[in-house]
This record gives sequence, C-alpha cells and structure tokens, in this order.
Amino acid sequence: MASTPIRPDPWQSLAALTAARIGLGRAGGSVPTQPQLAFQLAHARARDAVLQDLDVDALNAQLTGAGFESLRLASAAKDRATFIARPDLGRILDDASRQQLETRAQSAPFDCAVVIADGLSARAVLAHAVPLLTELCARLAPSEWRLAPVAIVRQGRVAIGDEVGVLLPARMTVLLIGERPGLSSPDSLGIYLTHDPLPGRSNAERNCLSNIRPPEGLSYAVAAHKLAYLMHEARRRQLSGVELKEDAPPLQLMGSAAAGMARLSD
Amino acid sequence: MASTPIRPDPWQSLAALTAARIGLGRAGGSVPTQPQLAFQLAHARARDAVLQDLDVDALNAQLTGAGFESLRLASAAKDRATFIARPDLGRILDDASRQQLETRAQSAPFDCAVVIADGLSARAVLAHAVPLLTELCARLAPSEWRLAPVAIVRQGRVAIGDEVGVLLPARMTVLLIGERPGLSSPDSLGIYLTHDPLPGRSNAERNCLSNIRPPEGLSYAVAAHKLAYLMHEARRRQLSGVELKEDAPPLQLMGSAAAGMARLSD
Amino acid sequence: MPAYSHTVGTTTYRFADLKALLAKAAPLRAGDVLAGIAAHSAEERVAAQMAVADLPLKTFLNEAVVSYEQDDITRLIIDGHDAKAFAPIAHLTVGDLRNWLLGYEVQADTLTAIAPGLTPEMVAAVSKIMRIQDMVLVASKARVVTRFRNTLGLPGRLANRLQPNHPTDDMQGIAASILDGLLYGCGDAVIGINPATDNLAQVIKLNHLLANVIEKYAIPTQSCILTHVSTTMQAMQQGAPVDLVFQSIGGTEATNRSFGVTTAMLAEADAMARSLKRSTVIDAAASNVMYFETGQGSALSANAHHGVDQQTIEARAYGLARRFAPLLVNSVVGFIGPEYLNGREIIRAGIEDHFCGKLLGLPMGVDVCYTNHADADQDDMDTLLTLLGNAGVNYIMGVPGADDIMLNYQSTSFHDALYLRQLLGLKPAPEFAAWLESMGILSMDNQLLPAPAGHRLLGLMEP
Amino acid sequence: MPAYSHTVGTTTYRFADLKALLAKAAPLRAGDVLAGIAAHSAEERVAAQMAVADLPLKTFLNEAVVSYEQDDITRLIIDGHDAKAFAPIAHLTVGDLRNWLLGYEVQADTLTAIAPGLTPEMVAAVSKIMRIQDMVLVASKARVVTRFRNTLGLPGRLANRLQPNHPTDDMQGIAASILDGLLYGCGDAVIGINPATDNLAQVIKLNHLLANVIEKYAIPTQSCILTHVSTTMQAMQQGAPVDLVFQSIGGTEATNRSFGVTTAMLAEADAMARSLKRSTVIDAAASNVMYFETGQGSALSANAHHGVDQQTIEARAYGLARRFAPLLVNSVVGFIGPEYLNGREIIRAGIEDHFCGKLLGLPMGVDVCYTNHADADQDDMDTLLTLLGNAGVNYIMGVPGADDIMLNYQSTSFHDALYLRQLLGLKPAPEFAAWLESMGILSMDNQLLPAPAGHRLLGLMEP
Ligand code: B12
Ligand code: B12
Repeated sequence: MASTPIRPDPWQSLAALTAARIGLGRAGGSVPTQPQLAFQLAHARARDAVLQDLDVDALNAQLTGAGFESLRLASAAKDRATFIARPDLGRILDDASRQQLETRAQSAPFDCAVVIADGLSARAVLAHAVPLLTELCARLAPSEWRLAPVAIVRQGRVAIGDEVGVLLPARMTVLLIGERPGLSSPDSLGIYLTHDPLPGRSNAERNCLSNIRPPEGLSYAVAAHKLAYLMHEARRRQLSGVELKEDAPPLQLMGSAAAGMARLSD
Repeated sequence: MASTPIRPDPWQSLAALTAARIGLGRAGGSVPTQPQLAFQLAHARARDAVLQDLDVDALNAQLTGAGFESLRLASAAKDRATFIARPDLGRILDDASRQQLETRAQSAPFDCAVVIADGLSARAVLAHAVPLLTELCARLAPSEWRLAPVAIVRQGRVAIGDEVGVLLPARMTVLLIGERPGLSSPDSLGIYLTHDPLPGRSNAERNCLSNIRPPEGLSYAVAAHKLAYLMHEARRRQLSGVELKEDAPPLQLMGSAAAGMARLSD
Repeated sequence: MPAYSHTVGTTTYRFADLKALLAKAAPLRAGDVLAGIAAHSAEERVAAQMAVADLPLKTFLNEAVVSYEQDDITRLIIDGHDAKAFAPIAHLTVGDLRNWLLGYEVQADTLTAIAPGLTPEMVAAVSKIMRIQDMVLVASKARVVTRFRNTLGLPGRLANRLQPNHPTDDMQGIAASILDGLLYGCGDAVIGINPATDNLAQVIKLNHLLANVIEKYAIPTQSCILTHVSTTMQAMQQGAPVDLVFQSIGGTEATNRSFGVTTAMLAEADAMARSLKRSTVIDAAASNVMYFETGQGSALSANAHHGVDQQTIEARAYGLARRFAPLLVNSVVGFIGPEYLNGREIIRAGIEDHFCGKLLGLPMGVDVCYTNHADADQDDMDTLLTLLGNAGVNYIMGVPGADDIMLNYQSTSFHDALYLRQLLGLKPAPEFAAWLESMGILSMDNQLLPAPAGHRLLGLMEP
Repeated sequence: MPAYSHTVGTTTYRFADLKALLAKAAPLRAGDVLAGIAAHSAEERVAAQMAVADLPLKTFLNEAVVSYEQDDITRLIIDGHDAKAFAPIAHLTVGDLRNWLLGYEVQADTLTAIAPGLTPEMVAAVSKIMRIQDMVLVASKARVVTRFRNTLGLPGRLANRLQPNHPTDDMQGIAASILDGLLYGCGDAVIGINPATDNLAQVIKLNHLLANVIEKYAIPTQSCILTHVSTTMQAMQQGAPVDLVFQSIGGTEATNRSFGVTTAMLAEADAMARSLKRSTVIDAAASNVMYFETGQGSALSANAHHGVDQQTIEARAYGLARRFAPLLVNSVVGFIGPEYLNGREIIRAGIEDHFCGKLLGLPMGVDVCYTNHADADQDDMDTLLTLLGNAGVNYIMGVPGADDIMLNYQSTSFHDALYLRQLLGLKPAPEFAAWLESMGILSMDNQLLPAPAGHRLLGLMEP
C-alpha cells in the first residue's frame, strides 16, 4: 500500500510550454483529486462567465477613448437565457435596432462595417475588441478604408453582422465576437469577415480568425495583420469564404508567450 | 434468420390472472416492440394524470348527493408543480383554509374527521372516495360515531390530516388520498388513519390501507370493513400506528375480480 | 464544533460545522435544496469539496454530524469503529482516500479489509468528491458475498429479486408473476412480495405460498414478505416459514422511529430468524437473514434529518445495516420521489449509494426505478442499470414488464436483467444458474431457451 | 406525399408526410423544438412511434425526406441502395427490424451483411423506437474494422484520437501535449490537430511535425490536420505528408454547401490521399484515408434542414460518409451546443449516433463532450463514455485533462481512456499496443507502467 497514493508525471515541467492540462499525474489510471477539483472550479466559473452580460457602457467608453464612433444595437434575444436557447433570435436585430439603422441618414456604402457582438463571452469583447481594432486601423490607410461607426450588438451571433452590414450599408462586415468560453480560455475573441453581407449568407462565404487572447492566444498584432490581409484580398477578389485563404506572409513560429508579444510589420 | 423475430411466451394466457405485464414474449432477451410502445404510451398518460387538478365541484356534488356535508380547503402548495416539488407545503394548510377552520363555531371534538386530499391522483379521489365513504358509514353506528363535515383538501399530502384534525377538532382522522399513479393503476386510493391527530405525528403513528380501486384493487366493501375495524380498535386502545395491526377477521382470498366484488358482513 | 473554510480566488467560503460542510459539498440534490442546506452556487460547492478533500479522515472520528447523545446510529458508528482496520489509511485525508481507492494496488481484498475501519461519513465524504467514473471503477473492484440458499455477490454474477406484487395479494395473480419471472431466469436474490395489506393472517399465507413453491421445485433461493418487522416477528412467533426479515431503514434514530423501528427490534428479529435455521448455511452465525431497503430522502420526509444532507444520511443507514450482516441491501433510489431526487440526480445517487454501501461492506443491490411524478424515463433507467452492471451491483429488481401494479412505480423488468447479463456476460448465482439449466430455462451461454408449451414449472399454478 | 396517422384511445394523430412522422417520433430534442417540428405532447410522440413501428421498411425506398431532385445525398442513398443486401429484411416493418436486431441469432456478420441494404432513414427510424439499452446491445454486436498503419475496431479494443490543440499552433506546446498523450497510452486512432488558423503554410508545417514524430519513433498510427478539405488538397499539391483527409459533413447537400464542401470535392480529396500511398495497407482500394466529423444540429444551424429532424439528418450524413470507406467517423455530439442538444439529450444522442453509424457500416467514434453554455457536467460525460464503451465504440477523443484550450470545450481526457480500458478490459489497437509495450508505457495487463524520468520519448521535445 503506497503511502503517497499519487504517481506524478516526470515530464511535469513541460506544462510551462502550454496551457493544456498536461502532466497531471495519476492515481491508478485516474486524475488525482487536486487537478480534478481544479477542473471543477474552472467549470463552475466558466458557467458563470457564459451568463455574464456585456457592460455596454464600458465598451463604449473604450471605443470613445480610442477615437471610434459607435452605435448601440441589440438582437431579438432579450436576455442571456433566451440568447443561449434561441440562436435564431441572436441572428436578427430587434425592432428598435432595425429602426435605428433604417432611420439613419443614408450615405454611400462604407468600405467596411465593424460589428462587436458579445456572443458567448462578454468578457472577451471587453478585453480584446478595442485593442485589436486599434492595431487594425494602424494597418488600414484611412484614404482607402471608410469605416462605418462601430456597431455594438448585445446578445448577438455571427450571422447578425449580415443584417447590420446591409442596413448601414457596408461592402464588408468585420464582426468581433466572444467565442464560447473554455475552461482555460474564458475570454477568447473570434473575428468573422463577410464580403457583401446579406441575410442568408452561409458560413462558407465568411472567413474566420479565432483564439485572439494574448498572451496565450493570438496577439492583437498578428490578428490584425491577418485580418488586414483578408480585408485587402476580399476587396480585390470581391469575395470571402472558402475560396479566400488566409495566406498572409508566413509568421515566425515562437513559444506561445513570445507569439503573443510579436509585433509584425504590415 | 427467423422470419418472425419475436418469441411469444407459451404461458401468455396466465395474463388473465393479473394486471401485471407478464407473458410479454421476447426478441432475443428484450421486450418486443409492441409491448415496449404500449408501455411508453402508459407512461405518457401517467405523466399527464399526475398533473391533473382535482375537480372540487364534481367531488362536492358527489358528497352532497351521498348526504355528506363538506368543507373546501387547500394546502399551502398553490399549484400542481409546487405541490410536487414542495411536499412540506402540501402538509400544511394555506392561511385562508386555516382561518376558515379557526372561525368555525367550536363544538366538542368529533369522533372522527374524514379528509379527502387529491395527493398524487385527483382521479383516484373522484372515482373512489365517495363510494368508499358510503360503505364505511354503513358500518358505523351513527350513535357511536359523530363525524365532522368532510374536508376536501386540494394539493394535500398525508400529514395535512393532522392540522385539519386539530382545528376541527376531532379525535381521529381518516384521510383518503390519491396514491402516486402507476402505469396500470392511475386511480389508486390510499387511506391513512391517525388517532389523536397533531402536527408532528410520524407515520409510525398512523395506519394505512392502500390500493383501493375495484375491480383490480381492493373493493370498497373490503376496504370499509378493514377501516371500520381499525377505527374501532384505535378508539378502544386509544392509539394508531405500528402497535395497531389490521387484524380484521381473515378475508376469503379469491381471484382479483372476485375479490373486487366481494361483500363481507361486518 | 469547529468551523471550516476554504478560499478560492478572493472569496473565502465558511462552513459552520462538519455537517454544513458536507451538505455544501454534496452534488446538487433536490432534497438538500428543499432542506435549505445545499450550496448556493457552483463555486461554493467546489470550495466545499476542496475543503472536504483536505479533511483528515480522523476528523470523522472526532466530530459527529448527528450528536452521539441524541442518536443511536451515531453511537453504533463510533463505538463500532474498528481502529485496526482503519490503521492503513489513518494518515490519509479524504482527497488522499480517493486517490488511494483509485490506485492499481487496491483490489477486492484490500477493500474488504478496510471496510470496518471506514465510517459512513468518511465514505459519504469521499463520494462527494468523486465522479461517476471514479465510483463505478472503485465499486467494480469491491466484492461482498452473502449466502442463504445460494451464494450472492460472486464475480461475474448478477442476481435478481423477483417482485411479483399484486394489489389484492391475490394468490393466483402472484403465482403467475412468479412463474413469469422464473421462466425468465430471475429470482436468485430473493422472491420477495410486498403485501398490499398489513394483515397478519395474510402475511402468513404469503409466506407459505413462497415456501411451497421453493420446496416443490427445489429452487435454490430464498423468500421474503416485505411487511413491517413487527408483523414479521408476529408471523415467526406463529410458526410461519420466514426466510428473510425485511425492513426499511433510515440513517437517523428519528427516521427509524418514524418507521416504527428501533435497533433493538431489528436485533431481536435477526436473532429470531437465525434461530429458525432455514438457511443451508450450517453455521447460524455466518448466515445472512436480513433484507434492508433504504433511499435518499426518507429522513427529510420524516423531519428527521438534523440538517445533514440526504446522501450522508443514506450512508449512515448502511452503517446501521452492516451491524446485522444482511443477505441483501438495496437503495430504492428513484422510488421516494422527485422532491428528493430528480431524473438526472437519480443516476448519480444510484451510483453513490451502491459505491458507499459496497465500501462499507454491504451486499448492495439497487432498485433502478422512478415514479410517475418524476421527470425520468426508461432511457434514464437503462443508463443507470448499465452503469451499475459495470460497477458490479449484486442484484437488481425483477418486476413483470417493469411496472409494479401495487407499489405504483417503474422498476427493472426480467427483460432488463437478461439485457444486462447478455451485455456483460454475467450469470445468475451459481446454484440458481445450475437449477435454471436443469429446468431447461437458461442455456450455458447465458441465453434463454425456447420454453416448451407444457413446461413443468407451470404446475406452480395448481392450487 | 402520403399522410400517416395513428389512433390511440379516442385521439387520431395525423402526420403530413414521412419526414413529419419521423420528426414527431423523435425523442425530445432541443433543436427539433427550435425547428418547430417536435411532437407537441408525450402522447403524440408515442403515437408517431407506433406509426413508425408499423411502417414497412420498403416505404423508405419510395418516399424521401429530402427530395431526390433537390439533394445529392438523397440521390446517393437511393442510387446506392443494395437490394441484395436488403433482401433478408425486405419483408419487415420498422418495429420488426427492432425485434430482429435484438434477436439472439443476429450477430456481427449478419449486421455487416445487411448494412448496405439499410438506408440512413431506416436506421434513424428504428433508433427512434429503441431504448438506450436496445441500441447499446445491438451496437455491441456490430463490428467495423478499418486500417491505415494499424487496425481499428477489433473486438476487445478501444482506440483514442490524440488531440493536442493549441491556440497559436505553437509547435512546442503541441509537442508537449502529444508527449503527454503517448505516455498515457493514447493516439492509436490518429494524432489529429485542429489548427487554429486556416493558413496553408502553417498547415503544412503541422503535417511535417506529426510525420516526423511518427517516423522518428516508428509509431504505428496516422496523423491528420483537421483543416478544411480545400486547404488539405492544397497541402497535398504542395507535397505535404498527409495521412488522412479531414472534413466536417452534414446530412443535406445544403448543409455541406454551407461548409464549403461538395461530394465531388470529397471524392477528389479521397483519390488524392489514396494516391499518396502512405498507408501500410498495400491495396490502395482497401485502405481508409478519410476522417469525417458530424453532429446533430449543424443542418438546422445552417438553415438547411428541410423540416427533417436532426437525428435523421445526422444518419444521412453517415449515408454520405460511407461512400468513402473512411478510417474514422465521429459525432461531436455535445460540441454544437445546448440549442440543439441539452445535457440529458447528449447522452441519448451519443448512443443514437453510434448505433446508427455502426448499423450503416461506419467505424464510429464519439466525441463525448460538452460546451460551457450547456447544462452538462463530468458525470454526464462519464455516463455516456461508459455506455459507449459497453456499446463497443471504436474510439474516443484524448484531450489533455479533458480541456481543449483552442476549441473551448470539454472532451474526454487520456485518463478517461485509461478508465474505460481498465473497467472493461479493453486494449489499444494491436499494433499500437505492441508499440506501447515495447516503449515500456503500458503493461500486458493494461496498466500504465511508472514512467522513468528520462523516458526516450522525451526526445520528441527536441527541435
Ligand atoms: C412512497 C412510499 C413509501 C416511502 C415514503 C417516503 C416518502 N417521502 O414518500 C418510504 C420508502 C419511506 C416508505 C416506507 C414504508 N412503507 Co411505504 N409506501 C409508499 C407508497 C409507494 C406510495 C405512498 C403514496 O403515494 N402516498 C400518497 C402521497 C400523495 O402522500 P405523501 O404524504 O407524500 O405520502 C406519505 C405516506 O405515503 C407515508 N407512508 C409511506 N409508506 C407508509 C406506510 C405506512 C404504514 C404509513 C402509515 C405511512 C406511509 O409516507 C409519505 C411521506 O410522509 C405506498 C404504496 C401505495 N400504493 O400507496 C407504500 C405503502 C404505503 N408503504 C407501506 C409500508 C409497509 C411501508 C413500510 C412500513 C415498510 C417497512 N416494512 O418498513 C415503511 C415505513 C413507513 C413509515 N412508517 O413511514 C405499505 C403499507 C401497507 C399497509 N397497509 O400498512 C404500502 C401500501 C406499500 C406496501 N403494500 O408495501 N413507503
Ligand atoms: C461551434 C463551432 C463549429 C460548429 C458550428 C455549428 C454551430 N451551430 O455552432 C461546427 C461543428 C458545425 C463547425 C464546423 C466547422 N468549423 Co468550426 N468552430 C466552432 C467553434 C468551436 C466555436 C465557434 C463559436 O463559438 N462561435 C461564436 C458564437 C457565439 O457564434 P455563432 O454564431 O453561434 O457561431 C457560428 C460560427 O462560429 C460559425 N462557424 C463555426 N465554425 C466556423 C468556421 C468558419 C471558417 C466560419 C467562417 C464560420 C464558422 O458557425 C456558428 C453557427 O453559425 C470554433 C472554435 C472557436 N474557438 O471559436 C470553431 C472554428 C471557428 N471552426 C473552424 C473550422 C475550420 C470549421 C470547419 C471549416 C471545419 C471543416 N474542415 O469542415 C467547419 C465548417 C464551418 C462552416 N463553414 O460552417 C475553425 C476556423 C479556423 C479558421 N481560422 O478558419 C475554428 C476556429 C476551430 C478550429 N481552429 O478548427 N464549427
């Protein structure tokens, strides 16, 4: 009868190389008590994170601070519970928002509409949307890119960018959205690019960049670099989606922390 | 490869002797499709039965027709959903009912209070309570038994008879209640007798008669016979519960249908 | 009583005493919410589990969840604790105990050896920090073997209680269900009838019915009439052929009082039944004559829970049961109602009860069941049944078509037992398996044989 | 299209067409409620199930749930139907088929023989009238064996996909997770990375990383980078060492269009990968090079469900998959979200998907998983995992600590695989098991050996 009932993994030190739960050790073949309970705690917290509402005022303040104009919109899903149960409602605007857009003074189509939707992680959007946008704008010549005011959408899914894009109107939509929170990644941001947005567009007609959450995930600089590449190519080829590959100049691969810090020239 | 995939049980004819699901046959070792779906249908219906509300007017009309005075009471569980989730509330009266009882003209204690509670099967109470009471009264000398008006309690559990008994007041409570509905027994009535009712009485201090639902279950006559025996003994020995056994003169055992019809002299 | 606490992030959660800590650490349970003792959030629950994991096992020898003075089950637990059996694990915390149980080294004999050193509360505590897979795996290593006219609990075996209830205790109706069950290979754990009434004469008649069937066909099994223990004692006094004494028990003295039962009564009944020497085990001291049923929620329902969570109380009922070396124990897990365990909770509770009982050294069966006021269905039962088969449950119920027409609930059918035996290659108790084979009912490779139209067991229906 | 009806008691329920009937007969499912096609009451559901049970299997050859003209999967199903394989069961109704499948006589070879005669809709229909135990039992009799560098799906075996994802595709981070998995005995189904980006250069780099590891340690397994099929084709054109081609697929042409995929593309990719001859199977025609993932709900989410219930559509995705004789198929059952399957539904859906896939002749794995927006937990996963082990699932996922840090969901861990293997005595694929033994990782009796501090696999971390 062993007096220490756990068998640690001798390669535990490798855990520094990834946020993945490696080197947990084992009791027989099972997860030891300590990492098992740590997992449970992370789960309890992730469940709370999903239900967290977006602090629109705070996001708005960030946007203003960074020099962006903004609009406040909401999907037809009236609260978090409805949002989770009814993805269909999260894909369309509520009446008030639709009217707000319809009654705006119409201009020529914008080159791009940026939409920020809470999605499944309000935290992701609060943490990463504005820094990312700032990096992006540094890569877009203002003379070439006329951006619409940033649309903040509460309880929004990816496809809601189509309706916003049509109503503004805009030639493409860049939607920043909170990805589903993982146990170790409660605040991961996704970007979905849709050329010529139109309700009914399928996901095959969009491009995606995901896991933006420095330092563990993609850095703002790398994400903005890739996004700017996709935007330019989408405009040039007049399409987005499966036929448009993200072939931005290859990035130097580095340890995750380093990658998070990387600054790449445009 | 057998062309008839079911193997019937050669003793199927015995199914006439019991409502139990015997002689179902088998596919390999499993229940064949037909009885499996019949089971599912019974389950769907039993779920509905549980949620059915007691038609108090109808029960009241039955009681009046049979010559019983009655009171309408309700437990603190305001609806079926609450009743199922909160047995504690089903065991106490709501404020209105309590007041109604408290403001009644007080008399000397009744010999017995009959309480009818819907419990988990309103159907059972509607079908069996009044015929049973009629049989019971035929076995109780009116000079010996002064009965309280029959209390109808909506959303009631067994223990609510204690509060009713104290407030009326009465020396013993006979509570008729809808038992949980089974797949083949949606309307089974239970009887609980409590001598000297008092909130806080435990089940060890009550006697029970169950499965009253002729023709498959106990007949009114047999049930009333046993109940009358218990009531007499409870009064004689001044107790109810584990120490009081239902030792009514042994009943002739017959096939279930016959037992349901039996009329026994008191 | 000392207070406990645990800090996660910036929040410190405090727990007034051991019973409050255990209650907050318990996986979500309708009855604990009803009792007002459940954790208020998922995070608080995990914090409590972390605090429980850190508790030295010795804590449970020093702090009781129901006071020693107030409760005779507590006294039984404390006074009956076997320090020698406890010694090999005495230095562990609850969290360590989980790791230790999961270790490759720990097998059946080790578990048997430490059982008397474990208290119900220790076992309840460790179950609260275990996942379903942990409990299934550990339970599958445990073995508890008991004997009356056959041997129950051996590896590779799954027994079945034949439950031929009838709403009027009609003899022919009951016999028909018994026949059905036997021809489906069921009945080795016990042929056990819940009588509809409490009438002594009737109970004695039923005892004779079963004794006659068992004798006539030389069936290596035992019978039981599941009436109140006080009625069974009266029947024994009147010479009824009683194999097993049944009683529902709970995990506090007050619960048992509400059932009209005391420990002394159980001891008396146990002694009486042993003295009848109806078992084929020669040494009366080694024979097992008691059959207990338990179930989470009964203490709360009887207002007798003392603020202790229902799963811990359930384990305490096992603490009482094991003093009598019963032949059979089972938790009627889904029977007591959705107020105490909802559909999803039934599955976890069934696994917990089996695990806790086995760890305490009991021959656990489980009544895999639900009532019609619960939001549960046959799929849930299949799930729990299969998990329990994997966990090595000693026996399950056998009710014709899964529908008990007297108790009004759904349990497992004879077909369910055949399923589990077929899926996992499990056989009935060896003596009973041999009998089934000799009767041409079950083949050697565990499949039912086609029953001939005139099978001689049909003689059972003759008066 | 003909209407269907069924009368129970005094109520006659009508169903407009076959797809409406199947939808109403489907066990309760969040996505079907969302689509507005679910039964309105439990009784209506049973009535529909009774009507389904009475349907002759031939009905499904005459009436399509999505029109032949509109949908190439329907065309594949109808045109590809094998009448000879169907002959032995052609006279049965759906209800008979259930009985027939459960019969003792039907074993693995029979199931293999009739698979090409079954259509996805027949299989979906029969699953709707089966309980979990029925599906587990029948699936446990089925066998689907595939080969690339090892043999998957043999009796007594359980394989594992090693899934070492990383949010930035960091090579060192990925390598560390691979090492962890291999030292835990996992990775025989495939070492498969979901790349965070869609960048071709990156995808090719990852292909090389895996090819190098497999070569360096002569691991009898295969690799896969789970990018879009169009990207994988580009990688193959550029000479990347591609073992398996991955693609997510759905059960309607329109769903696949929303994924940017056509049947022609899949056929092209399949041919390209075969031509690389990276498999140790000499006969290219007999080798299996495709890896498909599916999951109930994706068609609804893409507005491409045509009013068909999600479980039937899922089975149709298997109809597409089997045309390519894939090495691996799995349903990512709990991945798509609670909008389509809630916690309790995940368990049944996982069992359905495995059953339907196996009956159609596919090498089914299941991603036993949940997202954090679902009301599900580790206990639910343990339950589904254990059931699937009993059902004979070909493989499960292996994610470090069950937490995928890139896809953001919880799947099964390496420890989970060890649990299931230990509980049920299952071993890895034979070639891989031999390799694990030779590396001193797994003992012959299926237990992990203590890993020495300087295990030579650690060399994997060197650049
Ligand atoms: C549920 C149930 C239980 C549960 C009750 C706990 C709970 N919270 O629900 C448990 C498992 C604890 C239980 C225990 C016992 N039960 Co019981 N139980 C039932 C059952 C299946 C349903 C009762 C019901 O629907 N009540 C109606 C609902 C709406 O009201 P309720 O207030 O929620 O129910 C209360 C009463 O039912 C009471 N109760 C339950 N059983 C008994 C038994 C007796 C004798 C008394 C007085 C009260 C009582 O407990 C409930 C909660 O307080 C019936 C079978 C049936 N067909 O009715 C048997 C039944 C009532 N029980 C019976 C017996 C014998 C017992 C035991 C004495 C068995 C034993 N040997 O220990 C014990 C102890 C009872 C006690 N003194 O408390 C017999 C009574 C026979 C008779 N004529 O006396 C019945 C008829 C079943 C049977 N034939 O075996 N039981
Ligand atoms: C859920 C999910 C899916 C589900 C979506 C169905 C559903 N109803 O939820 C399913 C399983 C069907 C799926 C399929 C695919 N997915 Co996906 N998916 C995800 C995941 C895990 C979460 C997305 C999320 O949280 N969205 C936010 C919520 C709030 O918004 P939503 O409106 O509910 O989500 C929509 C979008 O996420 C969209 N979507 C999902 N995947 C993809 C992929 C692409 C390229 C696009 C444009 C859109 C898209 O579908 C959802 C419903 O409409 C992400 C991983 C991550 N960390 O984000 C990968 C992810 C987005 N998917 C990815 C890929 C590659 C795919 C596939 C192309 C794989 C394949 N080879 O076929 C397919 C096809 C996608 C398509 N064209 O529709 C990649 C994208 C990589 C990239 N940079 O391009 C990601 C990042 C994961 C990965 N690294 O492998 N996916």
